[in-house]
Amino acid sequence: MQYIWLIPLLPGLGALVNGLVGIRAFSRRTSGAVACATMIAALGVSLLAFWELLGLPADARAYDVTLASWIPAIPLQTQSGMGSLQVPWGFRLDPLSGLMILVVTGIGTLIHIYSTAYMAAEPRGGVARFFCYLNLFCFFMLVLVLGNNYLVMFVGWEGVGLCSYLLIGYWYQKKSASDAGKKAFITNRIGDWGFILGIFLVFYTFGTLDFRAVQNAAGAMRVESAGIGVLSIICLLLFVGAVGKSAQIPLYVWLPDAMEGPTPVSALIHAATMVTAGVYMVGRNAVLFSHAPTVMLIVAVVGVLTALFAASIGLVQYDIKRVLAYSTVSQLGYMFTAMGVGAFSAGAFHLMTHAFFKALLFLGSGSVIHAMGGEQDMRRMGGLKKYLPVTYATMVIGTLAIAGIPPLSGFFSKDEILFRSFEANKAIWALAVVTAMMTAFYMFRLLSMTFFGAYRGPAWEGAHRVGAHLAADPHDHGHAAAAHGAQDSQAGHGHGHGAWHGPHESPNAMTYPLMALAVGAIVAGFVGIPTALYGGNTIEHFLEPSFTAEEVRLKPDTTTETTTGTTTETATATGTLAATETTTGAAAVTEAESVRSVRLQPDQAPETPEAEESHALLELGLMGFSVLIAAIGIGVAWKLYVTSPEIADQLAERFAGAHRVLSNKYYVDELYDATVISGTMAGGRGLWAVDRNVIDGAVNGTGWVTIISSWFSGLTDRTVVDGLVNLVGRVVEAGSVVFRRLQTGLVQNYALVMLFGIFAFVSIYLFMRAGTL
Amino acid sequence: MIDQLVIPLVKILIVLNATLVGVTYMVLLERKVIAWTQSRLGPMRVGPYGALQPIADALKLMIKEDITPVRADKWVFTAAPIVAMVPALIVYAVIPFGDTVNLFGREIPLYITDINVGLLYIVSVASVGVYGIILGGYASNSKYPLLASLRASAQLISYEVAITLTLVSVILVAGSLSMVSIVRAQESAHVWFAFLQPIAFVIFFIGGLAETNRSPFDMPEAEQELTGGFHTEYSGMRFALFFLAEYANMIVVASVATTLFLGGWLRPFPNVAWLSFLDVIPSWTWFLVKSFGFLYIFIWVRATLPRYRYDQLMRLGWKVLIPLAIANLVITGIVKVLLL
Amino acid sequence: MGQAIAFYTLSAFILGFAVLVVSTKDTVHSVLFLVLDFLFVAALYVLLGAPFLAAIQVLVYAGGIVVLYLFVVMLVNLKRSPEAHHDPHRRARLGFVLAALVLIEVGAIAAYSAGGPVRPAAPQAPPTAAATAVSAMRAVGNTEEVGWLLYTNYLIPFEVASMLLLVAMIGAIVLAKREL
Amino acid sequence: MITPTHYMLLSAALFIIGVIGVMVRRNIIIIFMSIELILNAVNINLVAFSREWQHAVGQVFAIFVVAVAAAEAAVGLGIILAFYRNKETVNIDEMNLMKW
Repeated sequence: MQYIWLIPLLPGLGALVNGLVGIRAFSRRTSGAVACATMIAALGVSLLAFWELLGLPADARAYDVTLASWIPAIPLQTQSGMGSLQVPWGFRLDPLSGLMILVVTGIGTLIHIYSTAYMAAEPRGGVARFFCYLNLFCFFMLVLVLGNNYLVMFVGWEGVGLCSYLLIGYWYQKKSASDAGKKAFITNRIGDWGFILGIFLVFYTFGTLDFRAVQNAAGAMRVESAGIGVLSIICLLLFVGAVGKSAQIPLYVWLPDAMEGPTPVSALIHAATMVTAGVYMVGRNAVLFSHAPTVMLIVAVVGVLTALFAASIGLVQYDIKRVLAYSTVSQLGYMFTAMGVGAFSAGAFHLMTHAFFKALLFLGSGSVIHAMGGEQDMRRMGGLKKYLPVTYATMVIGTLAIAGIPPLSGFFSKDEILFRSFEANKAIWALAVVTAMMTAFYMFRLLSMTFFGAYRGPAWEGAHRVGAHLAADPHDHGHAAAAHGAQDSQAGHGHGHGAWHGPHESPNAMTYPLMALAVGAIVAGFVGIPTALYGGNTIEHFLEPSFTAEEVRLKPDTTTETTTGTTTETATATGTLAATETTTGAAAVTEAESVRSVRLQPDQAPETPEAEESHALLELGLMGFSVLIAAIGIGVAWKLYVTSPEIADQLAERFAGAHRVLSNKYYVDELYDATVISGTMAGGRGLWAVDRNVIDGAVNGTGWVTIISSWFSGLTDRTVVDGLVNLVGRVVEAGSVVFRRLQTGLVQNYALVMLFGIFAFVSIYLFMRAGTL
Repeated sequence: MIDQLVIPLVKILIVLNATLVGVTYMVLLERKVIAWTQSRLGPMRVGPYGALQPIADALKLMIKEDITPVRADKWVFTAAPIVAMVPALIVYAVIPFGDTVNLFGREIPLYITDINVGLLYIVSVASVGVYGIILGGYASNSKYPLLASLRASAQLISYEVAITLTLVSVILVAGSLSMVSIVRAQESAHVWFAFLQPIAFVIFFIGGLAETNRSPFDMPEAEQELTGGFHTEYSGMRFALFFLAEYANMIVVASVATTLFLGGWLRPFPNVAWLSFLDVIPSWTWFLVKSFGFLYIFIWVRATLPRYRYDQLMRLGWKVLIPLAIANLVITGIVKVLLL
Repeated sequence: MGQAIAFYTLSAFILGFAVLVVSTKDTVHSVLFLVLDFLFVAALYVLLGAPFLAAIQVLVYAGGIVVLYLFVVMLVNLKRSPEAHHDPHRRARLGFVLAALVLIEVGAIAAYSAGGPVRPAAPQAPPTAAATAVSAMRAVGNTEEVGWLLYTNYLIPFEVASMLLLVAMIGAIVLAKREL
Repeated sequence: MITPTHYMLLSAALFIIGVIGVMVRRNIIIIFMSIELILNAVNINLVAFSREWQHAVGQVFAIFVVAVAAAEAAVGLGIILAFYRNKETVNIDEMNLMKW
């Protein structure tokens, strides 16, 4: 596994080639081929590495590669005296990063292939630029997930942020796109600020930035159940970073706007991989978070609120990609909920399954947009089933998966989360279930509005009039055409001016990835069939080593001793890491949950067979309930948007206020505009005023003072200094009248002076000798 | 007393007289050889086959009126022939004419002295010889002699450099500055240095011709241009001294060449045993034979080759002989360091 | 005794010719006296046991440098006497007097020191690293000794001197040539 | 007995004669020759002490002095020739372009 550094490097190489040579020289096909080839190679290497990882014993599934030293040893103050900040370019392959590289390279490869067709109409240089960015993104994402310390991870973290910015603003001529890019970048900055502060604090606390070392050190610390300790602060700061990157409340606003980017970008970056980096990061620091129950609670609450909030907005959106964007935010909220309740494996599991079906949905929507010639408004679609059979089929699979219909992948991961949150906190579970229903609803709303019903889109040349009521309206038609044209001219996207021949199925390069992802969306869940369904819950066991500290796993007794030896008496009752403590303790649910997660080790769980059985029953019951909920959501959506669409409008009218609020996304953007942005602007203006008046005034004042003083200085210079110089000159001139007579120009007179010198010295010598003799 | 005073004095006397007689007969030899080269008879009237011609010439020159030009620098005009003659004669002090001989129970070396800077001494003294020519030309206060003397001194100084460099090559091979040691070195090396240093030998020969103002380098005495050269204003005994000095210098060059390159007094193949019957012949005879051969070649060259133009002469000296001599010296040094 | 006679004779000639060099009106005569002076100095070197240096003195000074002087004297064909113009500011007499005073002083010092410990207590060993090598060489001869020192201890000065001569050669050519 | 003092006195006398030549004569060629005399005075001293201390280093330095004298003569005579070509004189009193 020495070669794992190749995994990020291959896409990086592709980016380099495409960036340096491709933009100038490569054809669309060549640059696409280069990008896809590097990604396929990376996927191959990843699979090989993953295979080797599986070959290792479960306890030893971790492999570190230090590629080069990066930051040499710099002495820095830490909590425990002077530490040494030394950071290598180190990569670490363990179950969690192994899972991530498979997701990134696998889905990345499919999306690269998809992009070759989707971006085919772009200008040549633009395609190379697109693939350069996309490869660069994969490079940074792989660095992020493979990095074995915080700083390397941060490099990847910032890199994917940069690539996200570049790709959102890919159509930089379009103001909304470049604005969205800036919004994403700036919003992420807030999160990164928290992340880097967290890294500082990690170094200050532990004296190292290596994940494994930090985990081990943190594992030896006591759980901060009572109040806020340093671990809590670290986790809070890291969570701020995660919130920014993974678009949680209150920093989610950038993600819906990020849909301005090309659809493959939305699929890869803003659904499958980058936005899950926050989840991954929390998972990476599972040990730390486990020791900070308060923060865990915050994570869970933020996660579930985000899930609910985004899902409710998604209910009424009409832009197909925005619906999916809010869905993504909502699903990310799910993952954070899982993390917050200590179900790190479940979160990571959902991350994986979500990557498959959300990428599938996004690519499907891309296919739809492609088919509609750039149209994204679902109100102008409908009845596309017959035009896009493959897309339709795969989209159905994706929708069923996200809705949580068994046996598709979403079912297993989502139910794992629901079950674990039910165990942890009923309120959170309740909110999550509501979200699940909403999810099922809005997804089927999307499906229905897009593929069922009558065609409502614009007419095309020589077409039979479908969806006549819209097509017949010349105004609307003109508007749609104008919108279409505008899209073309602004984005340079689409099928050329006026050459659109109606909705049609996408080329193979787009449909094959859809099919592959659909298969993934079906089968990805089978790695995590819970024990209640007589599955092995393989993924949980597989991932578990990544979420626990080594000492805890390997040497529970010594850890217990040292911990109990060093903690106060009161801590022994509630907060120790005693391996034998069970959930029957009187401690708060979250706290108990968090403690449990630390040593969540099946072979150590001392559950009796009866307890296990009741557990399984409960789990089965919850599963049934959530499937029921999803079915209700699907049914309502079917009713409202397929069988009797008029009810939807009636409902919208009846609850006009609520509808308006939801349509306007709770006015959060406006709120931010009014508070944060205008506050910042006002502050900026104020500072500018200060700058203009005070600082410029001071500078100008200094300038005036300088001018005046220099005038005096010049006066002094002319009179005093020049006077002195002239005086010296005059004196020398006057003296020279006498002394220049020495300069006769006669060589022999000069020799005479030399001779006189000899005479003088000989005389001195003579008289000194005369004294001694 | 005898060793320190009498024997050296006797040797000096013999060498001086032999040299002067040799010089006079050298003139006769030259006239005869050139005459034979040109299918003439040469001097035939005085004595058998003109054998007494040198004596007659000497008498004629001695009894001729000695004229000093009015505007001449008298002291210098008088001193110049002496200055020319003296270096030519005192060089013989270090030339080894032969091996030691046993006379009246004494081991007597056949050279006046053997100083350990012998070769340097010869070069130094030869370099002073140029004053005779310069002063003679200058003191005459006449334009042809002045031009001739400037030419001569430029020529002598130029070729002196090349000759000195060849001598240094020989010194490198022999490892000594002493003339006797150089001959002994050739004995122990079993080979004449003419074969070890052929380039040096050729350069020395050409330079020797130029040093002695011999044809084809007899520019200072070019009758057609300078009406006889630096001694145009001289007559009688002073002229005779210049004349003798020139021939004495020829013999010096021949002797030095013999000593340095042709094995001096050594018989041919001194290390070949079956030739040892040649030891019957006294060593000085070998020296004389070799020197005579050299002198004969001088005369032969004069009879054969036309005169160089002055710029060609200088070009040959500075652009051919000196670079060649330097290259030869460097190669000799490298070979000596690497192989010996 | 013989050495003393030789020394005083040579000294007399050296000083006498030196005075003639300085005082003679005719430049050419002056040059000739200089040659004679040099030859006697060379003789003094022989007396001091430095035959190699004597040969160098004759070869370089008499045979080289002074010939140059003669050339220049002959080339500088003066239409008027070189001593014709006299600058009134020049203090030749003062120089003469000062030089004489210095000579008297040096003589006085010598006279004072005659009985004093001017000589080192014993001819001390030469203060060089190559002392043993040199003493081994001394048996061979003066030339070898000088050569040995010149190419070992004083190799760098020797090379510097050769560079100086090269520079002087080029400089002389540049200065003397009418058009380059 | 001839001591180094004798040689020093001879050297000093020769030196002073040279100095007087430099001081008094106006013909620059004579001045140069006087300088040669001075250098020879120095050489006599060097060789005398070389003999006195039985060490050849004095002679080595005398050789260096000879080399320097040769260089000096070459350059100096070159300067004289160049000057003569310009001003038709070798009188040092007429070489006064550097005066005030």
